[in-house]
Amino acid sequence: MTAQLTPAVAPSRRTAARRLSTRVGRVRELGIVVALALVVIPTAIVNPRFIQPQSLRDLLLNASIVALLAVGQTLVVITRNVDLSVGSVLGLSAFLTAQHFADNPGTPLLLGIGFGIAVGLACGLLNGLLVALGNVPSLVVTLGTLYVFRGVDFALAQGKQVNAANLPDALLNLGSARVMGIPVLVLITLVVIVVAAVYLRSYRSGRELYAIGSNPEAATLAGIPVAKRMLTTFVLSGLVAGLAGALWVARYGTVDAAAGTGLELQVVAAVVVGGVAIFGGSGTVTGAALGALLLGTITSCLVVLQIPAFWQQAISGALLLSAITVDRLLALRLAKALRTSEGTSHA
Amino acid sequence: GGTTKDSAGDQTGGATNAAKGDPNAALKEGLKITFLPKQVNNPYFTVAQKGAEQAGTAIKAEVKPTGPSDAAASSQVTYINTAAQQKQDALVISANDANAVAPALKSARQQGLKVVTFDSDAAPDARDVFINQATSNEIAAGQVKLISEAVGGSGEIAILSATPNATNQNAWIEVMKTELAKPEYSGLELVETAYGNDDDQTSFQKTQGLLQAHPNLKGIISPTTVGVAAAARYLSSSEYKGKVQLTGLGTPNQMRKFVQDGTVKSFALWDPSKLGYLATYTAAALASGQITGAEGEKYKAGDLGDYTIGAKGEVVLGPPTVFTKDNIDQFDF
Amino acid sequence: MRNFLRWETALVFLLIVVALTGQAGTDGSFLSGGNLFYLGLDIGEIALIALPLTLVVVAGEIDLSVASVLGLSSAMIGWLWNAGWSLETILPTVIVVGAVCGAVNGLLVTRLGLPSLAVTIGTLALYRGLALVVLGDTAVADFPASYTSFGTTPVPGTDIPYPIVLAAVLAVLFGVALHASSFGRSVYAIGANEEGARFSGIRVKRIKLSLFVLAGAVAAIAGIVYTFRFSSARADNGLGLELAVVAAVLLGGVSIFGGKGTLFGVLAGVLLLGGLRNLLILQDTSTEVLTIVTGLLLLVSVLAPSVTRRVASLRKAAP
Amino acid sequence: MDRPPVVALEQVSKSFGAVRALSGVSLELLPGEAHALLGENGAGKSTLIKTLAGVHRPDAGAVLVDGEQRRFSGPADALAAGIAIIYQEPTLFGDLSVAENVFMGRQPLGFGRRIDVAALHARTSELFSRLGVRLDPARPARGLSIADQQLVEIAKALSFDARVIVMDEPTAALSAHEVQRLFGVVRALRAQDAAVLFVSHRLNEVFELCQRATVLRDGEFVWSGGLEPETPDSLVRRMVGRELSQLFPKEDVKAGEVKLAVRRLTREGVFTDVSFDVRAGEIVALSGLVGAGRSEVARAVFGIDRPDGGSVHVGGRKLKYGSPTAAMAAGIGFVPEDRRQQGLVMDASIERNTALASLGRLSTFGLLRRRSERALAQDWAVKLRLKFSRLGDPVGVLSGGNQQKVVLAKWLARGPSVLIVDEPTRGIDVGTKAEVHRLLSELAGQGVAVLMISSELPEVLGMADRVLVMHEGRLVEEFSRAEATEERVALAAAGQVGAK
Ligand SMILES: Nc1ncnc2c1ncn2[C@@H]1O[C@H](COP(=O)(O)OP(=O)(O)OP(=O)(O)O)[C@@H](O)[C@H]1O
Ligand SMILES: Nc1ncnc2c1ncn2[C@@H]1O[C@H](COP(=O)(O)OP(=O)(O)OP(=O)(O)O)[C@@H](O)[C@H]1O
Ligand SMILES: [Mg+2]
Ligand SMILES: [Mg+2]
Repeated sequence: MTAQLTPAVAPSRRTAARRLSTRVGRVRELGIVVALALVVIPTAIVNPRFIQPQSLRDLLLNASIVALLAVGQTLVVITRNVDLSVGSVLGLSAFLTAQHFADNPGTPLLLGIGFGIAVGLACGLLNGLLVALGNVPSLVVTLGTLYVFRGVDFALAQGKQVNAANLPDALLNLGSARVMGIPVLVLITLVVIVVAAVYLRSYRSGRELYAIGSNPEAATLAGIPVAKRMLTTFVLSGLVAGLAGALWVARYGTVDAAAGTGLELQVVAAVVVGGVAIFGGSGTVTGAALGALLLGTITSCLVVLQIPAFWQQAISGALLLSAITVDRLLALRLAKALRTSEGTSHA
Repeated sequence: GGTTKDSAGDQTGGATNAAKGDPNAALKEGLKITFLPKQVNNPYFTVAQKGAEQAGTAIKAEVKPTGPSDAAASSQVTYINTAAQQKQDALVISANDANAVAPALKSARQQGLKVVTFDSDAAPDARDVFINQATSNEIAAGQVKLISEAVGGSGEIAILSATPNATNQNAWIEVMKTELAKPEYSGLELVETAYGNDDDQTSFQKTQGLLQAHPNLKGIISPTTVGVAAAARYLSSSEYKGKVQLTGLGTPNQMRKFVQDGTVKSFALWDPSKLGYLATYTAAALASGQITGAEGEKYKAGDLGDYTIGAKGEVVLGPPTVFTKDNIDQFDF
Repeated sequence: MRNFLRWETALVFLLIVVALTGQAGTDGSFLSGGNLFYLGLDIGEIALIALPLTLVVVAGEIDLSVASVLGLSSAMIGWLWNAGWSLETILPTVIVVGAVCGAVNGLLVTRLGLPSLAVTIGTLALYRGLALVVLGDTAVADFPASYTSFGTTPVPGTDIPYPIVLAAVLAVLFGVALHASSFGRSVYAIGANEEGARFSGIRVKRIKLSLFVLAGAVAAIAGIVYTFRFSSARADNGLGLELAVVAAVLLGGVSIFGGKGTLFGVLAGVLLLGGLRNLLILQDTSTEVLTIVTGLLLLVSVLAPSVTRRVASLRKAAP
Repeated sequence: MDRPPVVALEQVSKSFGAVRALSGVSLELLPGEAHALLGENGAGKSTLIKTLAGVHRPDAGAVLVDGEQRRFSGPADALAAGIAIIYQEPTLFGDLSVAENVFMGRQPLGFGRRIDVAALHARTSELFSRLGVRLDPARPARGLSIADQQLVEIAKALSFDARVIVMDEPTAALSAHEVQRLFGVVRALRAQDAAVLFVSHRLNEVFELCQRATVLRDGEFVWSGGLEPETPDSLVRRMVGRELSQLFPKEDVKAGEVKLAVRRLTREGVFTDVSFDVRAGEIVALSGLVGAGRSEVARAVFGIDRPDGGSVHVGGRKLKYGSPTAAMAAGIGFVPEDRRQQGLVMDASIERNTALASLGRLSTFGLLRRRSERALAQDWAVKLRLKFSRLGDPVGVLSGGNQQKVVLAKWLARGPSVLIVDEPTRGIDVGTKAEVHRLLSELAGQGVAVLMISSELPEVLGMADRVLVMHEGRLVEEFSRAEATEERVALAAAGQVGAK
């Protein structure tokens, strides 16, 4: 009876709201692209060298390792968890991979990288088991393993350093090689981003990650294997951090036990700037990767623009804050638009 | 009123050593010496530590390496206090911050510890002797000379330093600037000083930034082992290889590859293990009463031979070695 | 609630174990006055910052920028001192600046509804950056001994360092505020159910803002202590300290989700972490072991209650 | 009725710590029947359902599906066995689209096992049209009204094509219209031989829909049988164990001066131009369909939300916008509709919850007087006949009705002059309900102005001196006690204005 009483305009109002919401949904990533343009274009005008191929390649290369970690982190954050140990996992994997290559000069490239990935995977598995089976907050667990993994790293390294001279050329070339002008490391990162993005968007278990983050209790009730999925995300995050560690060796050539110290905050910042909700349930890996690119680009721009060294950190901090503020204001406007366009149209 | 800078003038300076040393006293056996680098797990200090341990074996002293895992200004203080607690005979330390460690060192000295600083000094009144790897002048002038030779005497150059607060770095940079003001270097122009924070990745990216910011850059001086390695690594894989020259202070093992592939023509460094060796010998000499740290005192430091304590309690290891393609393979550290 | 009380008992027990084994393992030097003095000095700043941070975390938020505020405060002391200000004006000024830093965090969190984790990661970079802007690469060290001696000498006739006296006084104030006042009740309610607190007429935003301001101000005080203790004002003072403080708070049994935890637990956590560190260094344990032990303690702090719960339920299930 | 049960529980027991929620309860669900599960608050209905759902594992007893004993290790197993559940509390994923909520884990797949979004939306729309719901499948579930959330839950349960559908108070948030649609669907399901287990505190619904019923009391099985010979009174007797009058009509009190005056209050897109008065000694009911905006008005009056226009006056003085503190200072008390989220701090003790709104007056110089706090809680627990073991226990372990009493105690402890109660008896059993009504009536007798929001017409008609009716965010009608009839109020709520 009330259904017939609902004014005929209601559906159109609702579709308007929906169109707005999908549009703004896309804007979240678009916003970062715009922000990137706002940073790059003025810099390029001041210093045209900034957009030469070598410079662009460097930009992408610099961002690629943080972007990789941000992809893994996104999987975890979407389920309302966080993995603070990624910096330490990267460090451990980087050192062990480098040492493996140095100790076994004949190691095939892929095998060595696989070794690094396996190290990361083992760390991720430990995190995942503790969080999923112990049923304890991931922030505390991974803060704990942040220390533990780094400690193990130090213990194994014993103050040693692996130098480029001890690493096989195949590995070092990987760090600088290009395919069609695009650095291989960037391509690897892109592949990981695409795979993760498709998985999150179009696969059932990917969607279940959003469900878990959105409402953990409801996820259990809906029959989603919550513990298993969370374990998987931590394993994946560890795996990606392991890969990033191996690539770190290829990129920088010199590795000691301190590699990647403090990287976790950069990664979390990239994820947040990329529009992934820190309390789970929404966000994309593309956004997170773009977030990493934006943060990296800001750092580079400040150098290129010859901003005095002492000002750079303050400015990038301020820019990070403005990025999340703008994002939040957009979201608030969307909420208000939804409210006024939808209003009392429910039957 | 109030406590202002001007009203606080009671700073004391210079080591005060009342007692006189006995040059003929034998080195005591079984001395307990704490070796405290800026940071454990830092390859440079790992090499220095080897030297210290060698010296320890030679004089039958117990050398105990310890230290923080981060190079923050204050993190050494706990270890200094602990050494005092443990009633060690001497402390060999490379200070992260000349002032931050001073109060703790002073109180350790009051409790009878002999304090020898190496590599990076603490406030002079807080230690007995400072083992200087080379004088600031020697190092800085050497670096400027190397880069001038590499770039052919003219062009823009930049410096890639460690942290903005590193005492020795800043001292060298100051000398480099005065050096560059000399007529023979009038062709060189220092355009920027960047800070890589002694972090590989940061140094790497700062190198990139320097090259983009200064299209006409001809050379980079990086007087820090981490920085010079990162910069070399970046240059060797970029299109700037061979076009932009690099020199600095680096270890031969780290730099070998880049010297061989032509990215770097020459760089310099002293042997860190000799530094550790000398510092430990000096500590033993102090603890045995051979010397007190007063200017002019002489002592023998094992294989390294005789040394004399200079002004302000400083001992200089000797001029740094310059490494080139021709000699680099003779070194392994 | 009872579970957490149990964790605090466990902490005290652990403390006693550390003290006794330490005493035995170091031939008595661990609990000697001299060593306790150093131990007190070492945990001074962490203890100070942990106090307001406990309240922040109980209210369901987090502040990662505290160590940067400490750095900024230290840099400002150096800068203003060089500019010829008197310390009597400098000290209140930097505390106000710290409070302002906290207020910026608080306003971003309460007015815009941004997650505090994200905000304070941003201000962590910003405040440290400002410290560098203010003081650059210089270190200022020529402070009068009358001030720096507070950081190196104990209270006459005892082995108690002055920073600990300050921390103890503040601990009493914060303890009363959290556990015996209506303000504290509100803080717990906000942490446990923010919406419910708002529906009970609690001024959620105002209280959260005040907690961030407190955290900023106390971090600035910790910056003063730090500067005089090392008689060195530098922009990078206290770099990375935030993780140590957060670790201590969590180890103390405060739930990262808010609404649970006690100040007593946190102080026990600070003591345990500091004591263990001190003991391990005294016994020449390597740094890596120190790092690993810190991490393991954190893991135990969250796993232990969960495991005891499980064991308890298993025991009940078995007839 | 000779056909074997699809699902049966045999002698099931379940305890939470010291609380024995179920002891030796049996239940049989036959194909094609709608079976009511009845009992007071805390009788164990939800616990029984969660046992059936695989959420709880029974301490003793067995769950049988098609006569075979099954051991569910989690909700997934129960779903696989063809048992779909609508839980008492909505279980939606706010960030995901409505369609994904309905088909989570069972999304239609296309090429390469990827989710086929078009098919997903089409199938959701199909389900919605069966329920007569107009919802966009692509919109996010966040922001849906409680009624719409409930409807999505129902669509989700239907989507399983389950043989057993369990509904734990599905109608608590629904108005008559949606209830009828739901009943139509349930009847269609029965025709397809599905079994339906139905929980509701509204006995008229039970009689309308169900054929058989099972009654629990304090976790124990009391009775099971056909509803044919039963009457509401007889069922209540079985549930409560004694005679009970179902409603407690309000006593007449002479209305005093205007305590609460609302003038042209507006919040864009939610409600418009709402004006009314409540006098001392009066109970004014705000009636309307779910989603009409009643709760929103209450929230704005209390200062939780900031209105876009209009004003609120208490005792003649204008209230500050958007400040619950100001509203409380002026003497308003507000019992919100969602006690879990808004009314209580579940982990905190009974004592602390009771004191939460009175912290100011329980402290001197900001320091809390523990003894006064405890005395206050003790006092109100006795006055409201709260069932509890210790004042230090968390309110989370209380049954729903007793939790509601704690919310009431929290506000009554302040001695408000204006009391707003939003759905004060939602999900509350008949016995407790009568007590709440007695209490409200008593308060009015003492000169408190009461604004009551309720979706239950009998409650509105029994308790209110005046009935205000809202429709789509506007006040459309006002009835005096004498004028108000079930039919008139319902018509006005549906927007048929002028039907007097
Ligand atoms: N997770 C739990 N932990 C402890 N006690 C519980 C838990 N769940 C339910 N109980 C207790 O079990 C008893 C039965 O609760 P249940 O939710 O099954 O009642 P109900 O019949 O559904 O009541 P209502 O009509 O209020 O929904 C109550 O005393 C309740 O306090
Ligand atoms: N949790 C919520 N989030 C966003 N919007 C909501 C929420 N709850 C209700 N609304 C919206 O507010 C409007 C009015 O809802 P309100 O809850 O005030 O209605 P009501 O008449 O009180 O019904 P109910 O009995 O469900 O409380 C509805 O159109 C609905 O879309
Ligand atoms: Mg129930
Ligand atoms: Mg309502």
